[in-house]
Amino acid sequence: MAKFSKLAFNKGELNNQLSAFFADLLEKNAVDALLAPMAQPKKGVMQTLVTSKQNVAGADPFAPVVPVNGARLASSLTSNPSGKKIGMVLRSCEVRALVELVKLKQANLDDVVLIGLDCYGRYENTDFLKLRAAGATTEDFLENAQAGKTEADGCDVAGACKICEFPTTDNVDIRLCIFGAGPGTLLIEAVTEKGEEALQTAGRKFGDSPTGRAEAVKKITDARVAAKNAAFAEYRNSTNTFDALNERLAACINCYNCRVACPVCYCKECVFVTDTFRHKGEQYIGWASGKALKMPADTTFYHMTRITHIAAFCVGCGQCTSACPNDIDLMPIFRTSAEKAQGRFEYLAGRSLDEPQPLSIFDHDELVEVTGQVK
Amino acid sequence: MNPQTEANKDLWKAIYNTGDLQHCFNCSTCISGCPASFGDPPLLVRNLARKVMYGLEEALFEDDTPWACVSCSRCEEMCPMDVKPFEMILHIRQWQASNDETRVPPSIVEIYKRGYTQAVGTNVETRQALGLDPLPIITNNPEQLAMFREMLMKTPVIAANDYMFGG
Amino acid sequence: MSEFEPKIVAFFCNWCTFTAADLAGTSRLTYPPNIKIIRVMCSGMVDPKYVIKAFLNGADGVLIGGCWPGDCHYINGNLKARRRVALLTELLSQYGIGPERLWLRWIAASEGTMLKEVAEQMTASIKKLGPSELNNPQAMVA
Amino acid sequence: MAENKPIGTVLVAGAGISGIKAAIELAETGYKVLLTDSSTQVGGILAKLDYQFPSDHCGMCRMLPMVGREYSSEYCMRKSLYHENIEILPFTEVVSVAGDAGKYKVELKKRARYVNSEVCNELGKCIEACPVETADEFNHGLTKRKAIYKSVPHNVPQLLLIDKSVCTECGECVKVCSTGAINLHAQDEVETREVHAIVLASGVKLYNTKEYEDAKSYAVSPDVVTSLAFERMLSGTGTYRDGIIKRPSDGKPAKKIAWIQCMGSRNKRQNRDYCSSVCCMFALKEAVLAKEKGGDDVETTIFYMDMRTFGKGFQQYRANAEEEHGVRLVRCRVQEVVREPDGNLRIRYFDPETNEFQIAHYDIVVMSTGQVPFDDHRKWAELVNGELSPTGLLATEKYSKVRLAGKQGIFMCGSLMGLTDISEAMASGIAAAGEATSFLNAIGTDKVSFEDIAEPVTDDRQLPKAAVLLCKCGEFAGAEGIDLEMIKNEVMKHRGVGTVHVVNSICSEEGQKEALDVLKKAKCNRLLIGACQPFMYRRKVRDIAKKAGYNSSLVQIFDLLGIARRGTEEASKLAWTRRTITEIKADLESIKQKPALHVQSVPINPTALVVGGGIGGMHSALSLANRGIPVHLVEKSGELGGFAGNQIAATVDGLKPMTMAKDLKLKVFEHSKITVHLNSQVAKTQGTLGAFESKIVSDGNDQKTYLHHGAVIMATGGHEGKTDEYGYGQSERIVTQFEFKQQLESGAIDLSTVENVVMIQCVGSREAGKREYCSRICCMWAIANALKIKEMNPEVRVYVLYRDIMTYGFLEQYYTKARAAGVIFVNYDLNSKPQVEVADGMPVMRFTENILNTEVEISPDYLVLSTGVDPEATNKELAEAFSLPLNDDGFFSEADSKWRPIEFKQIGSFLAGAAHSPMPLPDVIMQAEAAAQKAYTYLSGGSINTARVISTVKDALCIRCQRCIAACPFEARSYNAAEHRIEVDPAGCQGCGMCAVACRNNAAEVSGWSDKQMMSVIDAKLADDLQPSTAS
Repeated sequence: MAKFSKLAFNKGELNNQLSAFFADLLEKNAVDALLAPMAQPKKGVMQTLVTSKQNVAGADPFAPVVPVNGARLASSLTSNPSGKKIGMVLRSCEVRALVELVKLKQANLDDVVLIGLDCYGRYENTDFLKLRAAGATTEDFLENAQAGKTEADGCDVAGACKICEFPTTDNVDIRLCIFGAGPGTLLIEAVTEKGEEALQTAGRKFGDSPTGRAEAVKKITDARVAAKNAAFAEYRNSTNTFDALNERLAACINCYNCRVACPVCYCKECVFVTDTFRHKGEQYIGWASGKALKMPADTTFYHMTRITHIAAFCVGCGQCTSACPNDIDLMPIFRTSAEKAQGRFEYLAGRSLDEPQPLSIFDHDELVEVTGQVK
Repeated sequence: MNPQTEANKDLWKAIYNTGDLQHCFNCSTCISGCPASFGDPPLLVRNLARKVMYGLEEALFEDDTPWACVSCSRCEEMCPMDVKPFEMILHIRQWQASNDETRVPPSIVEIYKRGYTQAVGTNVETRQALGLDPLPIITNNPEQLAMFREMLMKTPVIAANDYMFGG
Repeated sequence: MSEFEPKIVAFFCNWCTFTAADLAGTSRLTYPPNIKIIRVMCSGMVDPKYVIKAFLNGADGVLIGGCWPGDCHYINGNLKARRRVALLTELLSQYGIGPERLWLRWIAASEGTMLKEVAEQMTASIKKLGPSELNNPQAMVA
Repeated sequence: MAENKPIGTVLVAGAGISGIKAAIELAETGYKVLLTDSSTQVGGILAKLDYQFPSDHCGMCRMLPMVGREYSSEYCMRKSLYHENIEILPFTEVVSVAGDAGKYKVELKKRARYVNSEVCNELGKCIEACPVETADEFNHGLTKRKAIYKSVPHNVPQLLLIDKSVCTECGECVKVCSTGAINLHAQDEVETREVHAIVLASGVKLYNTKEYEDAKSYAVSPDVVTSLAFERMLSGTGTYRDGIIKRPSDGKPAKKIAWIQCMGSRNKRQNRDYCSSVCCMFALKEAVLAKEKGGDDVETTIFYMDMRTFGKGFQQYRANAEEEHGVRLVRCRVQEVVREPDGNLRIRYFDPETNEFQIAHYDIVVMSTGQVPFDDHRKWAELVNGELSPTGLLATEKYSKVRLAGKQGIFMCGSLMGLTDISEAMASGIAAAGEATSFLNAIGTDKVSFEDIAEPVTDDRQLPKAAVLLCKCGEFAGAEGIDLEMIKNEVMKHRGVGTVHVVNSICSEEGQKEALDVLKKAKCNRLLIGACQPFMYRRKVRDIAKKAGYNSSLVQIFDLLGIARRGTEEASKLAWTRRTITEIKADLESIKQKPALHVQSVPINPTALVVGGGIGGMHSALSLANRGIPVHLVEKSGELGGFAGNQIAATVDGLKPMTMAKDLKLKVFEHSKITVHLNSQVAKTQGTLGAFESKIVSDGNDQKTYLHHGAVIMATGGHEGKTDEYGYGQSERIVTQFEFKQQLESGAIDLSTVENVVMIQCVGSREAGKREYCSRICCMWAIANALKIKEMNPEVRVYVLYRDIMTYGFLEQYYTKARAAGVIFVNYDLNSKPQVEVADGMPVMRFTENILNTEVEISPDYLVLSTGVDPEATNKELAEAFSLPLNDDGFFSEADSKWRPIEFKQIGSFLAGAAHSPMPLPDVIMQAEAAAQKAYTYLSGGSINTARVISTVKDALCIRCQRCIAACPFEARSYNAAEHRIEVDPAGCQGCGMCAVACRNNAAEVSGWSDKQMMSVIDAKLADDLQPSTAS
């Protein structure tokens, strides 16, 4: 039976209570270090790594912003493990991306205590800074979001978040639950023994019950799924030829920033920057003969290839759209492809650590329809 | 059935002592084409061989099916292990007849009497019509018939049951 | 322009399908010249990039020929190829290139006639489908 | 200068698969091979089989060399076979053998084919013109062929020949032949060659229904076919190109098919008292294929006596055939097949399940025909004046299946030893090669040095500049030629082309000289040659290029004749010329991007590690040590000899394992090259071929030693199985076969007091959840014990309860001998198993006598259980130590059950004997010799030349996601945790490119097949043919 421990807070006290909780974790050595979103000295909220309790004061995990997908940071911290036990406060798209990275040997969760957050969505980084500058607080955002309103003076949460059907986190040790928890209350859930043990060492008491959480989660999820289906249908009807795709990608300058931001694009150097794609002059002339060759070339080729590379791992975090300097909405291209690719192999990115990734396994008698040939 | 009590393991020496019988590996070739196996009860040469091997004396003794054999010798032609099943059938008949005179078939009495089991030489007119001389049947030649009967009397089955043959 | 002659890039596995093509050649089974044969050591060696490159460069169809499951000289190359083609058809069909333009067929070394049939069927079916949208000079090659 | 010893040369007579395997092994070790075959094609029976079980597919190419793969052909063997050290002489017979060991003069008669394939361009016009039609024996008369014909439909090049028995010499073919290749009056040529050793691999004559009268009552209609004919009906190139199985008589699709087993075999009456060993598995496979190809509504029935599934994986295949594919097995041999007026085939049989007669009708009846071995053996006995054994086969040395008795230097392998299945043919081919190499080594012959002419070091940074040579031989002048001049001008303009030159027939001496001059003058660094049959002249062309200073990996040959020939009919000459230009440009793009590749020389530690000191392990160790290879022999127990060597005094077929083991132990301990490690076990092994390091733990004094070696042979053996079934353990009168044999030999059993002995076969074997395999030797153990009992006291009644008696091959005569001695064999199956209780210390049994359909009660004096063979328990730990795979039954899993039976997937590790699967002693010794030979091939050179085309890893790009390791089918990649990087085993890599595709950013790449190259070839192929190439 899931174990819950209540964290009550008066108005304006959420982050202080959370900092105190994180401080307990560190002080009582439930974890040796903690990676959590914290307010930066100047402005904005970024994931911050701290090892002692006095540095957690700025904790602001529920701030509606994810400047960089945490999976990438978790990978750097654990692909060559530090030997220290690290608590990580991540949202569902970050955890799901991390699960895929673990399977690609880019991260290792043995000494990690994953702390999952309920998520109403995130603003684009620039919008968030603008709102914070105008005095918006995390608690305001949570209250409005609970009432179903994420829009605030002209800005709204990212497109990916509006259609994300995973508001809560799985494969985590601890969950910070705010869905359906009512004002002034937050429930800390121990999901695994590791989580429970960490909470007990941090002195948490269990026994509370998450009244109304299931319905709240269902409500949010159903709304998101409906939005997703509509968005996918709209995308698929509008962009069903290469011509339409090229139109969408018209502004692309091959800066490959979407690759840098993507948590599951794990190559050290993308093949498109290696010498495989450093062509000779005669080749460009060859391609251009009789045609009009847009330069830089290999744009659609790059995006199509990236789709084949990560279709099986894409968790729909939307960082590609956020990262594009020319505001190309890449997320629908990748999420629709991912849904079809993962669907074909009954696979779901981030669902489980021991589910083999689609292209790493094969079977003698499967997919007979691909060739359609009986022996 | 308990072979230790109800079987005579040397029965085969009494019935069919050529050593061919043992080669049988029950492949059923003999029975799957045997004309007598269509009968009811069917003649199952394979099973007879088995009974001899086990030494099931009574069962074999009361078994009438060996007499159903039409001696087409298909089983002999096709038996892969050269068991010569047709020979075995004849030996079983001999063994039955020599231990139980009711087994002596009336046809032997006919042979003793008339030299043939079936009426022979009765188609005189048809042969004449076809310009053929009549058949030289043994009954027209008494000394030969006598020599023939003397020879038969020497065989164990007839010698043991001479009363049947007007001794 | 004369009747549309489709260009089909064919990746043939060196062990089975390429041998079948050789065999078709020597036993006078001529197959349509639309098939542009590229020899690869195994159908498992065909990288999704090659298929995308071929379509973006104006190929009207791509045919991958491999050994029957169990025949592969490298034991399971063909099975991996089959998964990749399944993935590729899912992704490309959104943009108009579906299973009718991307074929994977098992053609054993002794099946010269099968190769001829597959080549003819594919050429005919793509001729009916018409050129791929990327195969016209005006298309901006991205 | 050491007096130059002659290069060891071996005649391999017979190019079936075992002959080919022996030839390849000898060639790979460095000896010259003369491979002859009486037919025109290489492959023997296998050329007709498209499908082999268990994969129900081909896989023949998996027997090509792995390490020295670039010295042999790297394409499907149905096309043809090529190896630099093998000279293939098809349509050639050995007429006489003179001289003796080590110095044989063999007379070879090359029979006239009346068609000179050097010039024949296989246009096939002669075949069309030929008026004579006759039955094509390749398809067993189910199809027709002409007097002039291609003997095998799928060979490239086609060795055409004329069948003079039907040819009317009308000359039509000569008229239409454009190259003058046909000479109707060609004569046989006889040639004498000197060889040092001979391997006989001429296969076996197959029983055919025309020649033998016991087939008369079955072969009553064209729809009654032999199993080989049925294979042709299944094949894509066979009788029905669409592969649908039709009745030969009227072409109706066949929906009901029956197989009749033992056609011609197990027939004492026709004095063929032997089993042909392979027909049961043949029939099961064909039945499974018939259903898969014909559809689920196809009914398949097999009439059999014993379903002999004795080999590794055979029993599981049968179980799968019955359960998954619904193949019906009926234990009844039928007497005849009757053709009904409507063409249906009627079979009457006695159904053991219902104990009644059944009549069934079939569309096709397949006769599972076996072997008729004796005449070949007589022929060879005369030729090499060898002895014949009492069974009528060539006599072999004791314990050996491959060494001819009393004939030093002559060996045999394959189905000449008696019909064998493919894995045995492979093992025997390697073993024969092993014995031959030992012999050649002993008589001091030399090996071919694989160093080619020195590989010129080209400066890779030079701009690529290609020389293009187009071979113009006679027939281009013919009608369908392409315009070479236009090609020359067009290709000259292509960027990166140094020169284009038309050479006259590169296959001739002058052509080659002309080419050499052109190349020297042109100062290019790459060469592209358009010739015919590229694979024929590959070596010659490479040597010319090297002489002219070109790196041989930058030489590419394309089939100009093939392209030209395809353009004969419909397309215009101009269209085809332009297409040829596109092809040439694509090949140019490919070699322009290619780096110069060099052969790597991998140092080899020429030491071998043999795990397991049984008879198999000792044999491998001695076979290697006698050829100068140091061996570490690790045995976990305190003494050598293993199960058979220490505990079996004699076997029924006259072998004395214990005496043999004593002799082997002596030789092993005396041998300077062998170090024996008793009471020792391998704890951990790392490394690859040529560089293994094993940690040995000896519990005697608990110290660890580290051994360095280049190869591993797993000869861990097995022992009698355990059981707790049928009351074992509750009475000392219930014993296993081996215990009974011990007690019989030691006199602990006094047979004079014994009346009845009952034996039960397959105890805990061939049953789901228990040993699911057949242990192959327990039927022979049971029969041996039964014969021993009858010999010591004929009065004892012996019953053997069996499911299938597995006396395959010539062991059948022991089964006959046992029955003749009065042993009663009673058949049982899994749902009517015998019942055993123990009453005051004695077994009391009840079993069903299935023939008489009655229950039998008996309390035997002894109940003997055949409990099969268990793999060594330590296999599990060894599998982890060596990271070698085990199968579900606990035996080691070989790389390929058919084509690489004694190797592991990981190059450098081999297995033999009961480590592979339970087998009789002669087979253990044959596999041990084969494993030793495979190890010797790699270890003998001190270093091996890897292939040029192998995978490389660019560490800078590699993110260590290890996807390439899982993708490699040959386990040639590993993650070096210490150095945190991916390592490629250059000898193990086969260049298949699967790692390159698994790697997203080309950190893993196969040199010679880079993405850059492939994509430029795609560009070139898609460039418009008609468009004159631009200045680029």
